[in-house]
This record gives sequence, structure tokens and C-alpha cells, in this order.
Amino acid sequence: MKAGIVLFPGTNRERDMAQALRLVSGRDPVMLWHRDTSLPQLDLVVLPGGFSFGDYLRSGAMGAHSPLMREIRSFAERGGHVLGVCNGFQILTEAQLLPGALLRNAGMRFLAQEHFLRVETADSPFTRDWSKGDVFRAPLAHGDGNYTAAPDVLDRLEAEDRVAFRYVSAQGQDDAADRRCNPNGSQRSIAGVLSENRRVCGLMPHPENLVDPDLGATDGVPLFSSLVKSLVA
Amino acid sequence: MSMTVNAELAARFGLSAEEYQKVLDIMGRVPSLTELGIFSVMWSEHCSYKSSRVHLKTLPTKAPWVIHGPGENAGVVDIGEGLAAVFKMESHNHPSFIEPYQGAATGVGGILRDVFTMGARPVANLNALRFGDPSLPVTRRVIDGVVRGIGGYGNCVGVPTVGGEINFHPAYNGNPLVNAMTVGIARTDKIFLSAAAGIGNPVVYVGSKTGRDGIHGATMSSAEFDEHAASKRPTVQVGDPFTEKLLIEACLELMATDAIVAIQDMGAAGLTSSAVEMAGKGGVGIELDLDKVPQRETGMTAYEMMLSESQERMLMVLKPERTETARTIFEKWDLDFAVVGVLTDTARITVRHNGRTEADIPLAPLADEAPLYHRPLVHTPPPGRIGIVADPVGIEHALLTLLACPDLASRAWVWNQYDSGVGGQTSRRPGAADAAIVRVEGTRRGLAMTTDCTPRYCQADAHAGGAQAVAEAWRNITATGALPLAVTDNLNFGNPEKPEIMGQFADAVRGMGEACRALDFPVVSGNVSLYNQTSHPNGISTPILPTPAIGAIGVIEDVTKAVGLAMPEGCELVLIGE
Amino acid sequence: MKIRVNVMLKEGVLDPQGKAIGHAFEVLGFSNVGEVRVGKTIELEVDTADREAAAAQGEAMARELLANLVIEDFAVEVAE
Amino acid sequence: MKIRVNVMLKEGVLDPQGKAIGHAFEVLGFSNVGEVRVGKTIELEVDTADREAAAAQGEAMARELLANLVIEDFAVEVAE
Ligand SMILES: Nc1ncnc2c1ncn2[C@@H]1O[C@H](COP(=O)(O)OP(=O)(O)O)[C@@H](O)[C@H]1O
Repeated sequence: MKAGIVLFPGTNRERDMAQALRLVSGRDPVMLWHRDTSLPQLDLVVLPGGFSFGDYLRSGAMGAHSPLMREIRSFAERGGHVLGVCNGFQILTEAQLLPGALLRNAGMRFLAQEHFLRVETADSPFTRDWSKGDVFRAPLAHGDGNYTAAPDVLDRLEAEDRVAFRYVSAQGQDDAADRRCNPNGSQRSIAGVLSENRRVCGLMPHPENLVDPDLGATDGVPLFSSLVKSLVA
Repeated sequence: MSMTVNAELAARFGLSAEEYQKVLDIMGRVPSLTELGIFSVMWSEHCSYKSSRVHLKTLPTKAPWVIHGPGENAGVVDIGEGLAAVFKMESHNHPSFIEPYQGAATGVGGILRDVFTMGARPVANLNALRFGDPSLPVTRRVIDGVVRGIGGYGNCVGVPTVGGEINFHPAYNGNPLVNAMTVGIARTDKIFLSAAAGIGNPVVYVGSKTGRDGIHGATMSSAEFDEHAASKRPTVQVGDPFTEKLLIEACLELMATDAIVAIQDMGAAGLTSSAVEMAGKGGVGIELDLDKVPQRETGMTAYEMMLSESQERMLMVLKPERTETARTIFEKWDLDFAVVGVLTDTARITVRHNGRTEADIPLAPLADEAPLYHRPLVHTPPPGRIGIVADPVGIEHALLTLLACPDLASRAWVWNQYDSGVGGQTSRRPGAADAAIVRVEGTRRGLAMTTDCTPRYCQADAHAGGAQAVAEAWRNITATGALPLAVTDNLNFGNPEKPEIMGQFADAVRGMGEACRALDFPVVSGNVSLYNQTSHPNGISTPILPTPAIGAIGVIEDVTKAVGLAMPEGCELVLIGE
Repeated sequence: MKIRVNVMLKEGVLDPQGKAIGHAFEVLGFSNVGEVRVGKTIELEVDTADREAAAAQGEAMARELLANLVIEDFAVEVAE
Repeated sequence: MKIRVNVMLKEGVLDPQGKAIGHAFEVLGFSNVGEVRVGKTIELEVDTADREAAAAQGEAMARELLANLVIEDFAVEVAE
């Protein structure tokens, strides 16, 4: 699997993402600069976490206008696989490669804690190594992770099985109104979504920080092993 | 305020009559306003350590694994495999009371710069915080802003905040303490220092533009905080962590080349202290042309530019033939880059602006004749014997009371606002072990780190309290399985002109020194913050508790062997020690 | 010419900041406050002497960058 | 009555957001843009029929909560 990681000014989880891709796929990803005007031959483009352009206007807004994003859009239109984590998810929604938007957390505070996600579909190149209903740990680290979209958009996402992950309690219960289950107030507890062709995925939590047994956890591995299975022909 | 240079203005700039007379002697004339400004910041408590230096000299600073002790931007110790840990702690107490969010945020920014200036990639932040009575609304406002500010800055630059400590006591009501620590990792053969060299080499300014931020911050932070503080209020500095992140990446990219001769961040007293220190340490002269300085505001005077504390700026001396390489890197990262001066053989600092010479000072006397005080001191009387304590409530009630008290209650609400995992190397996050552990990227090694101090012990007995803080840090590191290596400190005390305070200071330092020697645990960097006092409406001024905060690091060869707090099932509890 | 762009969350989009401020007002004892909404103001200078051109440019800048039309509305004012 | 409070950074205080947005405009090809400043707008309803009372309350709310007077200025407007 040949993966590329996009660097924006202010990106700060590129090393984490590179480490995870290397550990699970055995291959070093290439680093891409936001001002590049062409993409190399790649199986997967990853937009990692961080604060692109400081997130000073809206999280991800300025990153979405980078020259490389035009190339990534056409890569996605040609059926390319794109993963956006945290700030990467915000950029993908700002670029309208994924529906919805991410508002300020309901509690108005930055959330940096371990939390639990439930896999809502195993039918995607990002989730096939899980089973639907699996619950796993994933760290949160965001100030603007409160997912919102118009009700008809949300209905459609659910009808098309495009909700990838939901925030849940350790026991796997979802309750959008309860901050202990749904810490940032996301509508319908949505933590991650898929594009119509299921090849673009965005999520707020950080599975890339839980892939290394030496650091005590491997909960995030299936995201990357799913991609390896799907993308290594 | 009238800006005619005389003894009265000098006093308002924080120079005593005697100190001002020294200035007149050195200059052989009445100094210009800019010159007076330069003397006043260089001779402030903050920059000159004039009250504390004689005591700090007694601390042990050497060990075979120490590469650079105090005197550089941060301490440097060997951690094996050709790598070094670079670390330091620094206070931002007064700014954090004036504007808690920005004060704490810029404190984090400042300590990060001290570490990456030396060529290290910052890998962890810690902090040591003291607040007033938690039931007061002002305390809540301050703590909320400080915690948000630390998180806001650290999370954005992408350096994990992995540990710290928080205490409460009414003595901090009008003077909270915000001490921030950064740990970075560099190659031992790629450490960058600040001594300028090479007559004719260009002096280069990079980072953000200069504005009228925090003028006289260095003298302010050394002046006792009183009810007139509001009128002395400097323009508050606003932190820009995004620019800091760019500055980290651009500097590290440039450091991978061989372009840099010397580099220094612009901290307190910005352009003044960085230029004076670089030239002074290198024994060369420096000429600055302020017309070349990138400016955010119009009509700034030489005095304002030399004293501005605008954040996210650095000064470097480059090899002339590599200037364009450097410019390309900084432009790639959208940062200002300007050649603002040149090294000279005059041993003087000269500052030009609009075709005029605004300052021309010999560097040697500016450093050598800086004031140094052996301030009078009295020791705190030893505490009385406590005797046998009656138990009026029963052990269960006592335990619940302790668990619920603000000094011991869970800090999860604090560290759950700090990104402790960014970087992908965090092995033990806050709450998981007695010291935080961060793996050294590319190795199996881990760095263990902690901050510790118990101010009420220091209040009762500064000598024992100073020693205890060091011992606690050592124990916290040892408890994870790591080998303790070295210490940084942040000595927060009241007004040193009061003999009781000076006594606390001297005794705490003596206790620290003894503990460090006994434990082979040298002090490699640190910071002193004095005049932490609050004036009350009735005219009385009260000091904070003596607070010598200790930051320490250790190394463990295999992170997978580190020990945490969580007790696995079926294990036995063993008590070691009395 | 000076332009001011006001960006507000659309009617119907839950405003976490507004909600938090509304709650804080209650705590402070301002009990007669209804819904609170928080928006952004962006003030900038554009180098043109033509009011209409300035307004059109403000509109373009808002659409392209300043507002996220999925969740936000905007209004452009050109100062006298 | 509807009140709008505008909060802007004081003259001379660094505005990192404005700086970054100004830079983004350049990248997007809006080359004629001068300084950009970003502020907050807070809109709220107060239950009173008296314009002056509303304005006074807006001022009090701004001082107590909405603006950080160390670094920000504010202006209160009462809508028609
Ligand atoms: N200001 C802070 N920032 C980050 N972590 C903190 C802070 N204060 C406390 N912690 C973390 O909370 C945990 C408990 O703190 P504390 O009660 O002081 O522990 P100890 O007494 O073992 O040093 C530690 O892991 C510590 O690093």
C-alpha cells in the first residue's frame, strides 16, 4: 500500500500517522506539501491531525483551499481512497468531500481523553477488519469535533450505511444527549462518516495513536490493516 | 509619562540611584532613552539574577552525563544512543494574573523556544501551577484561563502536555504561579549555542513582526505587584501558537544544514537581551539597524523596538554564504526573515534607527558591572513540635475529607484538556504513573519526567522543603523504573529585599543543593521569579509561600518495562521505608 | 475601502458557544436574556474606490473562505 | 429587545487570526487586501421594552463576560 500524508502549515500529527502506517503496512508513507500541484501515484491519501493554518478562522477552512486539495479532489473523484483524521476530517468537510460540518465541542472545552467508538459498518475499506458493533478505545484530541448536518443529510447517511463510527460508553451504549457517551455533543453521536462511494472516510478520534504494542495498546490497528487488505491487490 | 532621562525616570524603570550612577559612569554621559531602557532590562532581576546569583552558584551542576549546565538557553544531558535531552522550566506568573489565558499561553511558547533554539525537537511539556483560595471567583477565573491557555498553545503546536502539579493556598490569591517546562530531544553532535562569532557575519531576525507588545515586561515582572499594577499594565502579549509551530519546523530544517553560527530566542526584553547576550558571550560587537526590523505597527521608536516583547521571534548569526539558503527555508514556512545587523570588532552594541545612532554601549561593562547583591537574610525560626494529634473524626471521615480536598482531588478535568498523546510516543500519560513517560522516537528508550514541590513544607522549613522537593522528584522518576538524570528548577519567592524572604530563598537553595549532591542529580537549568507578593488595600504586602518548583527527568532503557500506578489483580502491597 | 463581513450560524444550527454564554448570563444573574447567538466579524481594507466593487469582493471572499455555507450565513457591509 | 455586542481586539494587540486570514486571501488571489482584523459578534434578546435599559444591560454584560477588557474593546448596538 502506497500512502501519502499531506502536510499543511500547522499539521502536527503527521509523525504519529507515519508511524502507524509504517507499523501496520511495513512501508514508509511519502510526505506531501500543501503547495504541491500534483500527486504522485498513490493508493491512499491521508490528511492527518493538527491545526492547519492555526485553525484560526474555522477548523480546516484554510487548509481546504490549499493547491494540493484540488488534486486530492480529483483523486477522490477518480475513485482514490482518502482518510481524514481530526483536522483531516474537518478539512474534508470544508472541502465538501464529506457532508456536514464540525462545530465547537458542546462543553466548549478541548477534549483530550480516551474514549470509546462503536463500529457502525464493516462494509468499507476502512473498517472491514472489524465487525459491525465492535467497540474500541480511541483517544480524542479536539476542540471542534461536534458533528452536525441537516436532518435530511443525517437520514441519508444512515439509510446508506455511511456512518462509520459512533461515540459510545465503554459498554457500547450510545446516547447522544449524554456527554459521558457522546462527549462533544455530535448529532446522533456520529464520530466518523463515509463518502457515497465509501472510499473517503473522516473521523475525529485518533486510532493512529493506538497501534503500537510497545506503548500499550493496539485498538487502532484494524483501521490500518483494513486499508492494507483493501489496497494491496 | 515624561521621558526625559534622569534619576527619576531611571527609578521608574526599576534602577536604583546607585545603579543609575553606575550607568552614568559606564557611559560617561547621560544615556539616551534607548540606552537607559537597555540598561534597565539587562540589570533587572529577571535578566541579571542580581539577588539570587550568589546562592545559585552553590548548586551542583556537573556530572559525566551533563553536556551543558546552566548558562545556556536550556540544560542538556546525554541520554544514550548519541541523543541528548534538552530541558528547562520557566515562570510566567505576573502575566498570568493580568491575563490568565494569554499569560499562560505565552509562557508555554517562551519555554518551547528556549528548547528548540538549542536544536532539540520539543517532545513534552509539563507545568507547575499554584492558585489562590479555590472558593474565590477570581481564582476560578484565573485557573480556567491558565488551563485553557496552556492547552490552547501546547495542543496547537503539537507538543504533548504530559504532567504537572497544582496546589491551592490563599497566599497565591493575588499572585498565581505558572511555571512551564519543556523537554526536547537533539543529537549530541548537533547542539546549537548562543555565542556569536565571526566579525562581519550577518545578524538575522526571523519569526513574527515586532509590535508594541509587553514593553518593559522584564522590569515589570521583577517589580513588586501592587494595586497600581493596572496603571503600569503593559500591552498584553498575545500568543500565536501557529506561528510558533512554523518557527519550530523552519528552525529545525535550517539546523539540519550548517548555516547557523549562533542562535537565541527573543524572550523577555526581546531584541535587547538576545543581541546583548549573543554578542557578549561571543566577545564581539553587534550593530543593529532597526529600519530593517519587520514591524507590525507604524511609527515605533528605537526604544519601543528594543524593549518589545512580541512573541515568536528569534535572532541568529549566519554564515554569510548561507543566508539565501536560510531565507528560502523561512519563506517556505511563511515567516519573516530579515538581515538586521552585523557582528563588529568594536565590543559595543550600536543601534541605528532612521539614520541616527540611538544607542552605543560597551558590552563588557554592561555584563561585568551588572549589579550583584548579597542581600541580608534571616532564617525562618524552626517550626514547633507538633506533638500528638488527636483524632476527632475517625479514619474514614478523614480519608474522605482528604480525597475531596482541592490539593488532592483528581486533576483529570485539567489534563483532559491537554493533548498528551500527540507525537505518538507517550507511554504513560498524566494519572498513569508517578512520572510521565515519553518514548524517544526511533528507539526503545523512554524519558521519565515530573514536576514537584510542596510549598507548605518550605514555609515551615525552607531547607528541608527544598531538599524534599528534589527527593520527591527523584522518587517519582525512580518509581517508574527510570534512572534519574538531572534537574531544572523554578524558584518562586516573594520580595528579596525582605530579609525573611531572602532567608527562605537561601535555605531552600541550600536544601536543594544538598539533596542534589546526595542523589547525584545535578541542576542543569532553571529560572528565578522574585517579588511574588500581593498588596492589600490596607497597605500590607504579603508574599507567596516559598515555592522552589523542581522539574526533573530520567531515562529508562526499555519503555515496555516502565511501571505505572494501576495495580494488577492478585498482587501484594509492600511498604518500603519507614 | 473598509469592509465588514458578519458571519453567523444559520437559523436551526445549534450554537454551542451561544448556549454556553446564555448559561453564564444566568449564573451572573442576568435572568431576562433569551437566545444568545455568537458570530464572527471580519474587518478588512480593500484597495478600491468603488463601493459596488468592494461589496462584490466582500461577497466573494465570504463565499470562498469566510463563511461555511453548510452551517453559516453572512452579511457584507461597506463602511462609509 | 435585540442587542448586538461587537468585540474586537484593541488597537496594537496582535491578531493572529486576522494575520492568517490575510495571508489566505493572498493565496486565493485577492491581492488588494490590507490589514484584516477578526472579532466576535454576540446577538441576544433581552426582555425589556426600554432602549436605554437594554443598552445599559448590554454594556454591563460586555464588561462582565463578553469582552476581555485587558485586550478587547466592545461596542453595543440596540436593534430597531
Ligand atoms: N497542571 C497539570 N498538568 C498536567 N498534568 C497534571 C497537572 N497537575 C497534575 N497533573 C497530573 O495529575 C496526576 C496526579 O497529580 P498529583 O496529585 O500532583 O500526583 P503526584 O502527587 O503523584 O505527583 C499526575 O500524573 C500529574 O502529572
